[in-house]
Amino acid sequence: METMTVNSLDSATVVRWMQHCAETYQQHKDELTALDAAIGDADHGANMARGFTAVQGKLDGLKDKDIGAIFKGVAMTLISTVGGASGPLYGTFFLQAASGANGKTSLTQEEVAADFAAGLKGLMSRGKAVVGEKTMVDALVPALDALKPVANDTLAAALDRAIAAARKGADSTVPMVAKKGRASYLGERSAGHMDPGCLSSVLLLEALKQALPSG
Amino acid sequence: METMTVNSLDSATVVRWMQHCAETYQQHKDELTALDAAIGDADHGANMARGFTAVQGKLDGLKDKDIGAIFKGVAMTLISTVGGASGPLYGTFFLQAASGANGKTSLTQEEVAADFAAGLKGLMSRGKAVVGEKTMVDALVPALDALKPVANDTLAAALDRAIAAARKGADSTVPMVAKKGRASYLGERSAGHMDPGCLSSVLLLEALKQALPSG
Amino acid sequence: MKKLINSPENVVHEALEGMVAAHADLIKVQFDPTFIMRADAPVKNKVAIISGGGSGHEPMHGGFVGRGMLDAACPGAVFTSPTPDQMQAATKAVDSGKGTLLIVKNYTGDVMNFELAADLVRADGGQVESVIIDDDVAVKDSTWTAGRRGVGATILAEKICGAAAEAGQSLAEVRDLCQKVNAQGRSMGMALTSCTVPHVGKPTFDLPEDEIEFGVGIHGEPGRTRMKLKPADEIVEMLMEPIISDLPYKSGDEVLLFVNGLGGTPQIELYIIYRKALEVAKRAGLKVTRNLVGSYITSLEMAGTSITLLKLDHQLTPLWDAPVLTSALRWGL
Amino acid sequence: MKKLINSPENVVHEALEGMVAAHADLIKVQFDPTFIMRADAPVKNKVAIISGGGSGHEPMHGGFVGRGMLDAACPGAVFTSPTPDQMQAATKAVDSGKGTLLIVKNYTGDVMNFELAADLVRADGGQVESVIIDDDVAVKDSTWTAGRRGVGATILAEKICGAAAEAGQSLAEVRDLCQKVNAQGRSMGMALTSCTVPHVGKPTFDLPEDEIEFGVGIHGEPGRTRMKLKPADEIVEMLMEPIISDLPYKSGDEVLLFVNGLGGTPQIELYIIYRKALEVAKRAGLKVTRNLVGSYITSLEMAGTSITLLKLDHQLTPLWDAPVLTSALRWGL
Ligand SMILES: Nc1ncnc2c1ncn2[C@@H]1O[C@H](COP(=O)(O)OP(=O)(O)O)[C@@H](O)[C@H]1O
Ligand SMILES: Nc1ncnc2c1ncn2[C@@H]1O[C@H](COP(=O)(O)OP(=O)(O)O)[C@@H](O)[C@H]1O
Ligand SMILES: [Mg+2]
Ligand SMILES: [Mg+2]
Ligand SMILES: [Mg+2]
Ligand SMILES: [Mg+2]
Repeated sequence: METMTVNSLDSATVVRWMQHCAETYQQHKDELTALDAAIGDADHGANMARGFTAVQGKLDGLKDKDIGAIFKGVAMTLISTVGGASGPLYGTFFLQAASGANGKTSLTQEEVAADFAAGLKGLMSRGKAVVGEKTMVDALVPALDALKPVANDTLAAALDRAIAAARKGADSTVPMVAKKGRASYLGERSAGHMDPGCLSSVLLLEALKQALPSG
Repeated sequence: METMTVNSLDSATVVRWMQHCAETYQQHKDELTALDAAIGDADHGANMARGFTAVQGKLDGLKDKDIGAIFKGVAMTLISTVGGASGPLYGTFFLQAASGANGKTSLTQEEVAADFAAGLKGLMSRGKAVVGEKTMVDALVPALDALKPVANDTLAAALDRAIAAARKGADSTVPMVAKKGRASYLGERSAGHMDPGCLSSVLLLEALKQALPSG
Repeated sequence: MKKLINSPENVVHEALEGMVAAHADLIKVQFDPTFIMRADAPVKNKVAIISGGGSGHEPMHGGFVGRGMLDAACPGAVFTSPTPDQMQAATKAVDSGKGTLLIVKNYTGDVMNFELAADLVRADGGQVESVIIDDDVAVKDSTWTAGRRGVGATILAEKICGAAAEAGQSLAEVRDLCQKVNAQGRSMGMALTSCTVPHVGKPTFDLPEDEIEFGVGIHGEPGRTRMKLKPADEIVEMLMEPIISDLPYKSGDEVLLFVNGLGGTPQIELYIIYRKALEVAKRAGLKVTRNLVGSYITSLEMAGTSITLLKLDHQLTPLWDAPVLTSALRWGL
Repeated sequence: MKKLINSPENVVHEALEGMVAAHADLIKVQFDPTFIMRADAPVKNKVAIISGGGSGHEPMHGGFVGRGMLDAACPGAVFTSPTPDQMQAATKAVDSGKGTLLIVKNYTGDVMNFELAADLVRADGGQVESVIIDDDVAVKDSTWTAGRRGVGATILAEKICGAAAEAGQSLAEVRDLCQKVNAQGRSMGMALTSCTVPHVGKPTFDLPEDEIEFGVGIHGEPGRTRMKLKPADEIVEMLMEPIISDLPYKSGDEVLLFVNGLGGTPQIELYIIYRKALEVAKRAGLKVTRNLVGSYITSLEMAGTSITLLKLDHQLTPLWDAPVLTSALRWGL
């Protein structure tokens, strides 16, 4: 059992996280697709749902492994089922996050923050996008920044900050003209819509928050 | 100059008839096409307009000829410009009507009736349709029957009878299930619409009436 | 109406200008009267084969003019049969003295115009035969009606007779062969959407978002019945049933399965149709030994499909396989 | 949504089943991971050429698998790039030891997935090169953006590199050739209608009855600008201008003119487009010595067209003319 003040992430929670992801992307499929229809090609919802449904199918085989192995399994599944831009990006995120979690069945809050930062670094070097180009990076950079522990922190509190920062980052993409990804083909016409990948990033963090043992 | 009671048809009137045809089919193009769209392939208006516009273009070269030659010129023009079912049918009508008018610059009312009857016979043997099969034959048979001279007749009066009979015949096609032409492919679904060829036949007779010297 | 055209009047003429510019190695085009002919016609010692019909069914027929298939094609206005002077002029241009076969789809207009054309050619001393294709099982056949329409089997007849003519068969032989293909071929089609005839400017029929027309032809004419949209597999069952239950297929027969798109249907859907049609054919004991999948006989931009089955045999299969070199069909050359 | 499908999830799988059944003489299909390969692959002593991308663009790429063109094609979900394991497995299946060229259209997803695939292949000890096609002048090119999309030139590159590989050229030579085709090719497209992605169920964008999207890609993404419908000739002028004014054409150049339909556009309209495009090319002093007219790179049932110009020369023309035997393109065999 977890203590009341959760400040670590264990394998079981990671497995629950992935289960919540499968549910949330299924639920928000149409919303993500609608955002992608406006400035992309109307597949982001289907891509994320397909990928995390496949991840869900792999969880039985992963659930007794260490977090590094679980992240690696998630990464490989996303890479081989999502396709599009988001597949390699989220896949790389988990692949890079896996390195620091190898052999560990529990991560401290500090380790979570460092691990996710490594994941984000991988994602950004794969996609070559920086903040302000209207991609998921606009949600993830401030979010993972907010995840860093502060005094008297809990993982739950840190995640609340991260989710808020991610939502703010997502909102900030609305007026932006896209410089990366499919939306950039629209030029000025890409302004006025939220980047779909930002929403899927927010959902990813929310699913983790939900997966934390209540306390 | 014509006398007050017109009971013959001369070359000049035939030429005017053809001019009125070109105008009337242009005017009623959409109406004919709408009827053909319901139970056919939406081209009867365009077919008739194209054909009689081409006839109009030939009139300068025909206007000094005898009626047989004019009818033959009209026939060949319709055959080579209309296409579809109506082209060979109206073309054959004028071709057969031409035989009795060869060398004549004026036809008596009796001759008109006999000539048109010959035209109709040709049309019917080309199309192999009889009354009741939802084709132009349903307008033309009663109309040309009504054209036959009666006591104290004029051509104008005969044409009024013919037009009324043609209209009645056209109306009679509304409930019919088509047995000939493209509408027959619809089976029972062809019922409830007037045959487009009936309307073009009515217009043909009305154009002749209009062409008669006023008196 | 949204079309990539300049004006409804010029559609056919401009398209033919573009077509001949694109395929000058294969075809020539004549205007007034209008026809498309093989670049190397007349071909010595070969029966000439001519077909024609309204435009709007491309690639039929112009796309099938070339070695091993048609010597000439006569295009009418959109959905309107060509006029006899076109076929007369085409015959004059391509007949090498061995006679001409006219392949005519069974529509009243086409039949009458080709009949008149045959009369004209004969009056000029030409030797001409006509075969009327009527393979559409959507239409009840009866001597009291206009009979069945000619649809998909037309292309198969053109290919097979073209090969026979190329092989030196006589006019009578090629005519008999054409009749055989027609007798052994059956088709059925359905539409998801109407098409818009350029000079009309609006769809020929209105079809609600959840309904389809069953038993359509290729001129935007409504079909036999309207029904709710169904999954592709059910639609295929409904298309195949009347084809197979009609003459002349029996278990063990070798057949050619032709899945055709009506113009606005993407190829990915045609393959889904083909997959199921093959399954249904197999279930009926038919051996699908040849196939054709693509949009070959269309109805402008109509979305929909038609299926044609042709019973093959030792005579027809090699003629189907024989080389063909046209803008729409080519193999072996 | 009106489509001839059974369920959005099964579209690609069922279509591939139908496709391989129809073309068993030319291709084989593997599932999980999914790819289409030449029936006779691996071909000894030949560089393997693999392309891939989202489905919904048929016949691209599966229709170009066969002798003289692609060794394998990796289809993703509709409008979604394939995953690296597909390219990895395809490479394993078709590489004869002479190395593999990956032809990739410039979309972020495709680029990253093919990049990952190349990493995987190299990790397995395979020799692999990638060329990214980015010929779409509708998109402003800049190192600060995702760059131009890959569209029509992709097919021309596949054909030309396929011929070079067939002729025994090395991996480096075929890669350089592919880069040359890309450097000498330019495209631009426009849409009359949107398309409907099966799993979405409604049109990606709404377009009023009198408006068109200009500068569209092939994924139903909106174009650069929306404008009133215009006559075909004006649309062609507007498509050709940015193509010709961009690099690298000059008066006297020989070019290949490729007029492509986006899926729902009838062939009669493509020929009208071709006619005018030819005129505009001539006016610019270009000699159109080769052409391709048809729906080869599509966006489901979208109505619209794209035009591609490729500058030819003594190296490219014979490679274009070389024999090809695929389900969508075939000549010389
Ligand atoms: N270069 C990039 N770097 C980071 N994120 C990117 C990049 N390109 C695209 N994205 C993200 O991917 C999302 C689109 O994903 P998705 O729709 O699944 O793939 P695709 O764009 O290939 O259809 C965008 O909303 C954006 O957030
Ligand atoms: N066998 C026939 N006999 C007489 N009239 C016919 C016959 N078939 C068709 N028609 C007439 O032709 C008209 C259709 O003409 P049109 O639309 O121009 O040609 P198509 O039917 O070839 O498109 C029908 O409305 C009908 O009146
Ligand atoms: Mg997308
Ligand atoms: Mg009609
Ligand atoms: Mg017609
Ligand atoms: Mg995508």
